[in-house]
This record gives sequence, structure tokens and C-alpha cells, in this order.
Amino acid sequence: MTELRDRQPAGDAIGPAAPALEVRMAIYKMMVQMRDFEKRAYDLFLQGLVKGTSHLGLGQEAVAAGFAAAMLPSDYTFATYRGHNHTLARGAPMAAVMAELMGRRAGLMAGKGGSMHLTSVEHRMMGSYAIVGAHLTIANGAAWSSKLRRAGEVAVCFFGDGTTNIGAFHEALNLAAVWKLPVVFVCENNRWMEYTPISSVTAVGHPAADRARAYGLDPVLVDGNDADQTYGAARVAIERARSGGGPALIEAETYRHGGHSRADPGKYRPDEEVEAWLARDPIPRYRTRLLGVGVDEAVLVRIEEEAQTAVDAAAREAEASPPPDLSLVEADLWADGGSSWRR
Amino acid sequence: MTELRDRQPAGDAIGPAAPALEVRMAIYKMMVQMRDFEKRAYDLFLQGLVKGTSHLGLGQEAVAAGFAAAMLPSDYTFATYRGHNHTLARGAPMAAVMAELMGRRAGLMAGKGGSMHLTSVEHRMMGSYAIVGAHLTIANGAAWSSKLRRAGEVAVCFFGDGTTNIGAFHEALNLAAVWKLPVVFVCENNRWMEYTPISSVTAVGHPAADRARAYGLDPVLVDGNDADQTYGAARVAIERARSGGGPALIEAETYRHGGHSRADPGKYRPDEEVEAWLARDPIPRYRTRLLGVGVDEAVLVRIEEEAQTAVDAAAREAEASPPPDLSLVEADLWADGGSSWRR
Amino acid sequence: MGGRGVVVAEMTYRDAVARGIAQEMDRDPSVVFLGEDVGAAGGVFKATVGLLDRFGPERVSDTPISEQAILGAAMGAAMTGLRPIAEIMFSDFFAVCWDLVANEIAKTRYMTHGQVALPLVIRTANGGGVRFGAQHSQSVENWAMAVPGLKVVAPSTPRDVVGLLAAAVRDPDPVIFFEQKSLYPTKGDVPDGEIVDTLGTAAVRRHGKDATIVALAAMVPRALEAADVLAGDGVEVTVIDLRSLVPLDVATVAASVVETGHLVTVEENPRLCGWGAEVASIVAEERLFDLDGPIVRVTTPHVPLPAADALEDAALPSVARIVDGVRRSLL
Amino acid sequence: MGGRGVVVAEMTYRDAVARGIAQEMDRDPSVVFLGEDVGAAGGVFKATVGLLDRFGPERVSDTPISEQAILGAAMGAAMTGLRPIAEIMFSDFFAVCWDLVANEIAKTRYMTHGQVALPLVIRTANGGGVRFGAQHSQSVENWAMAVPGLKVVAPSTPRDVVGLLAAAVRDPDPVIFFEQKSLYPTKGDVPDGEIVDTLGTAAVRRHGKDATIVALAAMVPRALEAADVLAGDGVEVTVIDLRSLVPLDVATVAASVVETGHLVTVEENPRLCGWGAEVASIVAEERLFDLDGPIVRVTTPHVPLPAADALEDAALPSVARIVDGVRRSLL
Ligand SMILES: Cc1ncc(C[n+]2csc(CCOP(=O)(O)OP(=O)(O)O)c2C)c(N)n1
Ligand SMILES: Cc1ncc(C[n+]2csc(CCOP(=O)(O)OP(=O)(O)O)c2C)c(N)n1
Ligand SMILES: [Mg+2]
Ligand SMILES: [Mg+2]
Repeated sequence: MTELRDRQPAGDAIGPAAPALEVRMAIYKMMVQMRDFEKRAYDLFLQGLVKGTSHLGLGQEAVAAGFAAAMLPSDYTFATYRGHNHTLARGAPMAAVMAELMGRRAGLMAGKGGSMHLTSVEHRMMGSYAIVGAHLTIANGAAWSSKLRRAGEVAVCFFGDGTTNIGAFHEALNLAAVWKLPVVFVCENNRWMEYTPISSVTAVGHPAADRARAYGLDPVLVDGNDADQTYGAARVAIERARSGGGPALIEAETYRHGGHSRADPGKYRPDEEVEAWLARDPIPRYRTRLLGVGVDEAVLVRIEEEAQTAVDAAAREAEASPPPDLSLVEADLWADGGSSWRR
Repeated sequence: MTELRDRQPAGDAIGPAAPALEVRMAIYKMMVQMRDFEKRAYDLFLQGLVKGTSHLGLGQEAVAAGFAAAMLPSDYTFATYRGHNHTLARGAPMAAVMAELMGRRAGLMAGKGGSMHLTSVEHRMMGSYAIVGAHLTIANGAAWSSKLRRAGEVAVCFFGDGTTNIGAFHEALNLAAVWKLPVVFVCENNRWMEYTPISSVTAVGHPAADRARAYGLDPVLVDGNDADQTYGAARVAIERARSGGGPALIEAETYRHGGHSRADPGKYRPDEEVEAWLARDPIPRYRTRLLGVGVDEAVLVRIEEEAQTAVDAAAREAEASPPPDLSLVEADLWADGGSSWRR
Repeated sequence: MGGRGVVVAEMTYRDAVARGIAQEMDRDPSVVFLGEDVGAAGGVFKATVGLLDRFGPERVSDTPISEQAILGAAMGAAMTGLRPIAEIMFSDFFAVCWDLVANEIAKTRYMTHGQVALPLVIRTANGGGVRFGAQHSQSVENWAMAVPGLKVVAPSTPRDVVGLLAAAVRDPDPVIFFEQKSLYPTKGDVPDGEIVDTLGTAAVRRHGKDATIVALAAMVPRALEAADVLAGDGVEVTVIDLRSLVPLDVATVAASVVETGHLVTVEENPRLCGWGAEVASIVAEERLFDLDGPIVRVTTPHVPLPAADALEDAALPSVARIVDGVRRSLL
Repeated sequence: MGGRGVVVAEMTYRDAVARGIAQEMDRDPSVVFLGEDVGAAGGVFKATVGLLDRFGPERVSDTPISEQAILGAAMGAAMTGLRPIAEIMFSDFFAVCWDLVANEIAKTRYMTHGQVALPLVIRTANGGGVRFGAQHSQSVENWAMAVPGLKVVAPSTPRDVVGLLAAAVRDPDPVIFFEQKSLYPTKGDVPDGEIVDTLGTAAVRRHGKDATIVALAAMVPRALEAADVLAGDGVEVTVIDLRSLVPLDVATVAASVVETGHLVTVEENPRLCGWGAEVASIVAEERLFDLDGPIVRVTTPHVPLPAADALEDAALPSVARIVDGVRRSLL
């Protein structure tokens, strides 16, 4: 197991050591909002208001926030079912995301997708994908299109450690490398697939980093609970991709605070492991760092209070939304609106 | 591109330098038989007697022969549509193989499988598979079963360079490593997928060897046109697998003399490349080596004549066989014989 | 059931899965079980709890997220002396390993002229109704039915889970075993002791002479509810639980149609090429002159399943739509 | 065709593919084409010869053997401004990338409430008759038909290859385009100039009042041969070439059945859940009282295709079996 020490940014590989203050403030705000949003989503799940399933990224906020802060508005995000944070990070409105989790008309996709498929093309959040692995190949497609269109857009694709063992991962990485695509693959290694430790089912210690060379790529391993590191690594990889340098594969070591999904308490994980990682919670850690560089605590408290207020408002708005119109069942299968398979 | 020099067996990694003379003689005989068999199959294809398609291993005989010579009768072979050689190498009768290519009743599978699916369970030739990649996962299964049954059988699985870019390759290698299965994966790198050079679609120079570390395995690269090297590498890997040391991934550099399939003349390949590889033809090369260690040429000539005679006889026998009984169309879908999907 | 000394216990469909697997693993040491999170975690649906403890890590194996590798392992093991049960967590994930199912496992006995036998079972959680959205809710038993060489089973009761699973494990050929995930919490009586059923036999769950409803898995209880509603209006329907799509019990369906003259199929599949189409086409070919009304198919519309509860409920065949379907068949 | 100044040339079905792709790539710079061996080699069926030279390596891309990566690239490109045409060399290989087809491409517009459009085409060589054995000969158009969100097209003539391919490329939604590989060497007249057809319209290839044969792709010429045989015995049949399974031209089929009272479907699919089942079930639901005889399905038996020529010929629907099917429908 990798040691749980704070890693130092190791020079070039993860970029400039300290992001500018306004970036750091934006990252902090984003992380706090995500945290509050997901805690609320969990409460609403337990109350039966969020339906079906829900996969929280609690504890993994520094990945979503660090990367989003390094992306241009025109860059693309591809995420998994564990995609609330990535969706919010690109600017999708909280209320619409919450309403989607609740299956309401005001949902981001009017309830048609649900929590595992959050998509907001307007924010270049190109989808959350619930079949492990597929979206790595799709992110390639967006990057390929950007390249052919000379658009300068970069695709950033997030996935878990468990995803590195499925075939699509391999196909996607190889094609990205061969075609030198502007795509950045980000493995959020939270050490567990669903209830199985990744180390018990993977031939190498670092499921992504130890495989980079198989695609002619340099291994990049970052502390995924340190938003400065994720931001730094993102900057380097995204800029290189944008300027024609091809893809990157980044492994960000992190941990989910809760269970895999729904009400799973995650009890299968050793207590010490959970405790060690809770002690490295990216949010208090970042807060301490900001205070350390002289940020006024009152400013942080204001951010925290505003986040609560925003989440309260979003939850209220979502709850007030009615269920989707039943006509939607047969809508949007095709561009002509209907689901008509016959003429 | 890798240099075309004769590689020297590099110590342990590819085992004892020189196989025993009787092994070498067996290998030579096998290679000559394969060569003659496939040349005849090609003629029969051009005459319209071999139907559908056919993928020759002309030029790649040293892989099939070297590995087969190192296997125990109880070990399993898994091969691709380019599987004539591997099937013959395990001892399947030439006439039955030829009849299968011709769609005759006397065929190895009575014509039901065809050239791409040669199977002879009796000879532990567990199948030729025509969808790229799948059989790597199936070979794992045989190895897993051997391990659970404490049977000491090793599965040897052959595939091409192009196969290393499909998802199933990745899944199979990882699982084999994690479960420490007694399976040996042999990549016959003949530099071309169908009509596309492997180097143009692969992120690394050695499609298999450069990826071994991604599965925690040591890279093994051998001259696939030198039967002593393939035999040596096979011995080491198979014995390690048999004794619980887990899987191996071996890349054997080789070349197909002809086209990909059917009547393809392979004209897309640079002349110099073809010439250089023809000059390294494994069979004359081995012949020279045998003469060099004192084998009487008359013995070799006898082997060569016997091979011709055997192929003639096999072709005659196959041609004399009638088409399969039409009742076979609906037979053997299930154990109870019928294809009856209804009661 | 019950009666004459047979001890009967109420059990969930979920628990019946572990019971069925355990029955067969106890009986036959060559039965092994593998899949994602199936061992230590007892499965994401908790349907395989206790098996790892009971049979140990050699016979109950947790795998990486590698569905092709899972099914390849099962196939290779089946051809060399084991009888594997593989789990594909959600039937939607067949799409990532369909090659193994459709091209390899289904075709190998045939292509090898009977040389290779593949006694294996692939269990999977099928179907909607749990608000999981389009990629975790599909009913794809028709995908399997369309591929020659596969047997296809889908129980609707806890007892049938045990009996049909046992039959599947003992079958010399590959069986795709669809557990309907909306049924996992449902309960039913299961007799004590060994239960072994027969593949390819439908069960008549209710008898009536006015129309025949043919249903499968979660649609069986729903069809029975519809039958109650119809009975209130004096329409008595037969409800046939197919239990197995391949082999298909055409005789039972045909006999009922001869009696009632009216046929309604109820599928969770989206409309096009669902199994109901096959049943309808068989009856239209073999029993056309016994029909006194149109063959009506009640299906999910030809759309992916939406996630929101309101939308999903509107998409899946409801009791009201089944009732309506029967009425249309009676016109 | 021809007439009034339209220049018509005879062309193979094979060459029509490259012509159709070129027509669309010429017209629209956002159309790109990718697949295995499609560029430098011109495709394993030589159906895409010349495109690389004409449009260059940015728009015509050779890929690794990575079908999931191919379709993922097509999908991601389609959602960001391109209109890709992807080739899956043999339709059997859909099994290795079915996730992209069935779970991703088919469902995304729906799941995203219309936010994501996927104007893409997947071309593939489908079907048997060329002695390639069970893993390279399947007719799997029914697999695609069963998945909501896909349009499914299968031309039977060179002209339709061009016109329907153009329609598919211009369609705002994903289209699976099945080229029947046994038809590649067949010839037909193709008019000069741009050809654009309409998806979802069947073509009546022959008109007769005694029975209706519904066929697709390679089964169309075979059905026409059967029609000739039957005509020799005084039985006049209508032969409908469906051309597209989704959307499905139910109106044309239904109108013909109303006229003839007899329906025979001819599929290359193995029996269970082939598209003929869907057509039969629609007619049995909507036009039952117009039928004067059983709906007969002529299909490949429910087996994988054997490789030997004698066996393969016996397995595929033959002219004789079609004739026999029509006779049974007339009973
Ligand atoms: C192909 C496929 N197989 C299995 C699953 C079920 N599944 C959903 S999430 C998950 C674990 C994924 O682990 P990881 O990639 O580490 O992501 P994490 O959930 O930890 O973020 C599994 C097995 C799936 N969705 N798709
Ligand atoms: C999944 C899949 N994709 C594509 C093909 C078509 N195909 C058959 S052989 C081949 C090339 C394989 O190349 P390689 O693995 O190097 O083996 P070789 O033919 O050189 O022995 C391809 C693309 C296939 N059979 N299966
Ligand atoms: Mg994880
Ligand atoms: Mg090759």
C-alpha cells in the first residue's frame, strides 16, 4: 500500500507548486459546495426522496475541483455514475442536479437519466456513464473531433481504479496514444471497486500509473486529496494535450468517505484505513493551507455559509418540482421527437 | 523496427541453449510437415476445393513446433483462425484437418467448424477461435480449472500482434496474473494485423513484451523463427507455470510468408521486408543448424520425403470424403443432439 | 406444495439464489462460482451471502471488473471438467461480454461437432422497476433467446429459483439464468430438501377459459393481478408462466390457445423482437385457425427505461395495460 | 430507372459502398470514416477502395483491432460536431463492442433528454453464404432491431446501398447499416449523380395477389426467384423488400396482407426472435382478420451457421424452402 504521507509536488510532473490565490479560493468554494450538496443528497436518499441509487464522491472532491479549475470552458468532461461532483464542478446548477436525483421535471435531464447519467452539454459535461469503461473510448472521440476540427478543446475523463481492469480501458488508452489525442485520463484510485479492494484483483500496485508505459505514456501519480496537486497535474497534462502533445494518464490517490452507493455504510473496509483517510480529508486540509497562506477565516466561513444556503435552496427547489410529464416516456428517442419505430 | 539479426538465446530467460537431438529432429519433422500441408492447402484453395477462407502460418512454423515440442500431452492448446500448424503440432491427423478445410464428412469437425475453428479435444487442441482476443480469456479458464483440479496441466495460448490491442487481451492477462494461473500467452508478432502494419496502430514497439510489466510479468522476447529459441522459452515458461509460478507472456518475432488469408498475395508489404524475412525462413535455417551439428542429410531428406507422401495421402483421403450428411445441420447444438428449441 | 410431511419455509427470491447455488455446490465438487463482489461481499444484491464462508475462496472467487475474463474463465473451466456458475452483475453488462456469450459459449459445441461440452450457468440480474436508469434496468432475455446454442431461463418464484437453478447447473449445456431484480425482495414457499426442476416446462399459474396470458418473471405476478381484475368483470384468463424461453414450452401455450382462442403476451422487453414476438409468431403459424381475436403484445414501449419513478412506472407493463391488452384480444 | 436523360451504370453492391461514402464525404466535410483496414487496404471486402487517397488520412482512419475504441471514437466525435461512419468489419464483431452500440449509442439521446445528438453510421458486413463458419456469418440485424434508439437498415441492391447510406449519414440519429456480404459481388443499375433515399420505406419488388413475401437483403433476390417458381404454378406473390427494420414500414406490409390474405417472412436470422417474428406479431395483432392462412416464417434453423458448403446451403433459406413456405401459408 502506498504511504499516506503528504506528497510534495514533484517538479514539472505536476506543475507549478502553488496555484494563484483566486484559483485556490475557487477550488475551496467548489469543494465545499460539492461536499454540502452530496451530504444533502445522502439525507434525501435516506428519506426516500432520492430514488434508485446514488454514488457519492464524498472525500474525492479535490480531484473534481482541481481538474475543473484547470479546464477551459470549452473543454469536455466525461465522468462515471460517481459524477455529481464533476457535474457541479463544470457549473451545472445544483437545483437541476438535485432534481434529477429526485426524478423531477426540473431535473437536468427531466428525470430521464437519473443520478448515474448526469449530463449538461451546455457546461461541456458530456455525460456520466454507468457501464464501467465505455466512456474512456467516448472521451477519445471528443478529443479526436477536437483535433480534426482544430478546436483546441481537451477531453478530460474521470474513472475509478476498478475500471483499469476492463477491456475498454486498454483499447481507449492505446488508441489515444497512437492518434496522439488531446485527452487526459484521470484514474481516481479510491482503493475499492464496489466492495472488493482493488489490490486483490489487480496485477500491479498502481492500477493506472503502473500501466502508463504499456501505452507509451509517462506514469503520473498524484495525491488526489490535495487540490493543489490535482490542479497542478491537470494544468500540465491539459496544456500538453492542447498543444498537440497527446494524451496523459494520471492516477490520483484518494478515498471515498462513504460506501459505494445508496445506503452502503462501507463496513467492509478496515477501520484504520478509513480513519487514516478521514484524517486526510481534502477539505479541512485545504482550509488549513489557505489559512496558512494568510486567507482570512471569515472569508472561508462566508464561503461555507453560502454553500449551505445554496444547497438548501437547491433542495427546496428540487423538492418543489413536480414529477416529469408522462409524455416524456416516448419522447427524445430520436431527433424527430417520437419513439415511433414504424412509419 | 527490431533488427533482423539472429538472436542468441539469452541465458535463463529462454532456457537451455540447445534442445536434445531427438527433440530437434521432432521439431524439424513437424515444421516440414506443416509447411507441406499448408502449401497444399493453399493449392487446394486456389483450385476451389478448400472453401471459404484459410489463414496460413507459412513462415511461422518455428513457433508452433517449438512450443508443441515443449508441451506435455495433457497440456492445452488454444489458437486462432491461423491455427493449422498448432492443430497439426498437437498430433491431429492431417487428413482430418484437410478434410475440414474442404468441408467434408471426414473433417475434424465433420465440416461444421471450418478452417478457422479447428479443434481436437482428443489432442488437447481446445479450439481455434476466429474472434480476435476471446480465446485468451478461455485459455485462462482451462488453466484455472487445472489449478483447482490440481491437475498440473498448462494452457498455452497463441495469438497475433494485432490481438494485443483488443480489450480481451488486457482482461485475460490481468486475471491470469492475479490468479497466478498456469497459462502461457504466446504472441506471434508477424508485424501485420490483416493489411495494416502493427507499428501504425500500437502505442509501443513490442506489442506484447512492452506490456508485460502492466501485468506484473517479465518481458520475454524471442526470435520466433528459431525453433530452438521458441522451444527454450516454452520450456521455461511452461515449467514455471506448471510448478505454480503463474503465467508468462512471450513475444515471438516472426513473419508470415504469404498474405493474411485466402488468395491475398500480401502485396502491401515492402519488398525488402518480405525478402529479409524470407531469408530467415525457420525451416532452411533449422536444417542448416542440424547439418551443422552433424545430422546426416539423408535423414533430413527422408523426413522431407515422408512429409510429402503424408500430405499427398492426406489430401487424397480428404478429397475422397463425401460432403457431410445434411442431418448435421441440426445436430450437436446441445448434448441431447437436436437443435430443438421447443419441447 | 407442503403437505405430506414436506417442510416448507417462506423465503425471498434473493435468498433462494444462495440456497440454490449451495445445494448444487454441496452435491457436486466440480461446481464453482465466480463474479464481481460475489464472495466476500455476498453480491451487490446480497443474493450470494454465505457462499464464500461455506465453500472457501477456491470455489467462490471474487474477480476484477472484467466480464470477458469472467466468462472466458467459466468457458475454459467448463470445457476441462468443472461446472462453473458465473455472475454477470446486471444483465445490461452482457453487452461488454456478449462475444463470449454469443460467439464462443453458444457456438462451441456445434462448431466442434460435439467435441466440446460447456456445462455452465451464467446468472444475471435482469429488468427494471428499481429506478436504476437505462443502463441498469434492461430486460435482455430476448438477446439470449436470439442466439442459437443458449438455454434461457427466468424464474418468477423463489421455489423456481432453486429448482431451475439446479436444473441449469446439472444441464450439460450453457444456460443463461435471468433473475429479475424487482423480484429479489418477494417471498414464496420453498420446500425443504433438494429441489430440481426441468428446463423447458411452463407452469399454468391460473386457469381460465376466456383468454391466455403468457408472461415471464416479474410479469407473472403482474399478470395474475390483472387476472384478478378481469375476473371481477367476469373474464377468466389462463396465466402461463413460461419459466424458460429456450427450450420453449410451445405445447402448453398452444393447448391453452386452443382452449381460449385468445392470446396476450406480457413482456418487460421493449417492443421490437421481444420474446413475445416469437411466441406470437409461433401461434400465428401453428394455431392461426384456433384464434378468435388478435394476438396482443403488452411490452415496454420501444424506448430505454427512464430513471424517474413516475416515468419508469409509466413505461413498464402495468396491471392496467395488461387488462386493456386482454380486452383488445377479446374484440 | 434510367430514362429521361438520367445516366445509369451497372455497378456492384461492393462498389456502391465506396460510392455512397464518397458522395457524402464530398458533400459534408464533417463526415469522417474509420475502421480496421478500411483505408490503405480499402477494406477486407474491398468496399472502401480509393477513399483514403481521395479524402486523406485525417478523414479516413485505419484503426487498431479495438472495436470498442472505434465505436467510442465515433460516438464522441458525433456528439461534438462530426458525422462519423464507422466500420465493424463483420457484424459478428458487434459482440465485442455491443456495449457501445446498445448501452451507449442507442440510449444517449434519450437519457440526456435530447441534449446529445449522435449522427453516426455503423456499417458492417452481415450474413452467411460464403463458407466463413459460425463466427463470421451471422445475420444479426435482429440484435440491433431489439435495441431501442437504433435505426436499422439493410439494402438489397447497389442503388439502395448508395441511397440508403446517404440517408443514414444525413440522419440525425445513429443508424446501423447492414451490408449483406453475399451480395457484395452482385450487380445492379445505379443512376448517376446524387442519390438520397428515405429511411423506413419498403419497396414492393414484385406484385401479386395470392400471397405476400416479406424479405430483406440477400433474401430479396431469393424471394424473387421463389416468386418466379410459384408463378410457374400460377401462384402470384408480392415480394416486399423491407430495406429498413427500424423505422419499419408497417403500412406497406399491412396493405399487402389486406390484399393477399397470406404472409410469409424470409429471414437469414436463426429462428428465435428474428425480425420476422416481429413482423408476424404485428400482423397477428393488427390484421388478424385479414389473414386467410397461417403466417409462415422461413428462417435459418435455430443453429449457428456451419462452415461446409453443403451444410451452409442446407441451413440458409433456399428458394425451395421459400416456395414451400408460401404453399404452407396458402393452406
Ligand atoms: C461493465 C461493468 N461491470 C460492472 C459494473 C458494476 N459496477 C459499478 S461501479 C463498480 C465499481 C467500479 O470501481 P471503480 O472503477 O474503482 O470506481 P469507483 O466506484 O470506486 O468510483 C462496479 C463493479 C458496471 N457498472 N459496469
Ligand atoms: C474482434 C475481431 N476484430 C476483427 C477481426 C478481423 N480480423 C481477423 S484476423 C485480424 C488480424 C489479426 O492480426 P494478428 O492478431 O496480428 O494475427 P495474425 O492474423 O497476424 O496472425 C483481424 C483484424 C476479428 N476476427 N475479430
Ligand atoms: Mg474505486
Ligand atoms: Mg499479426
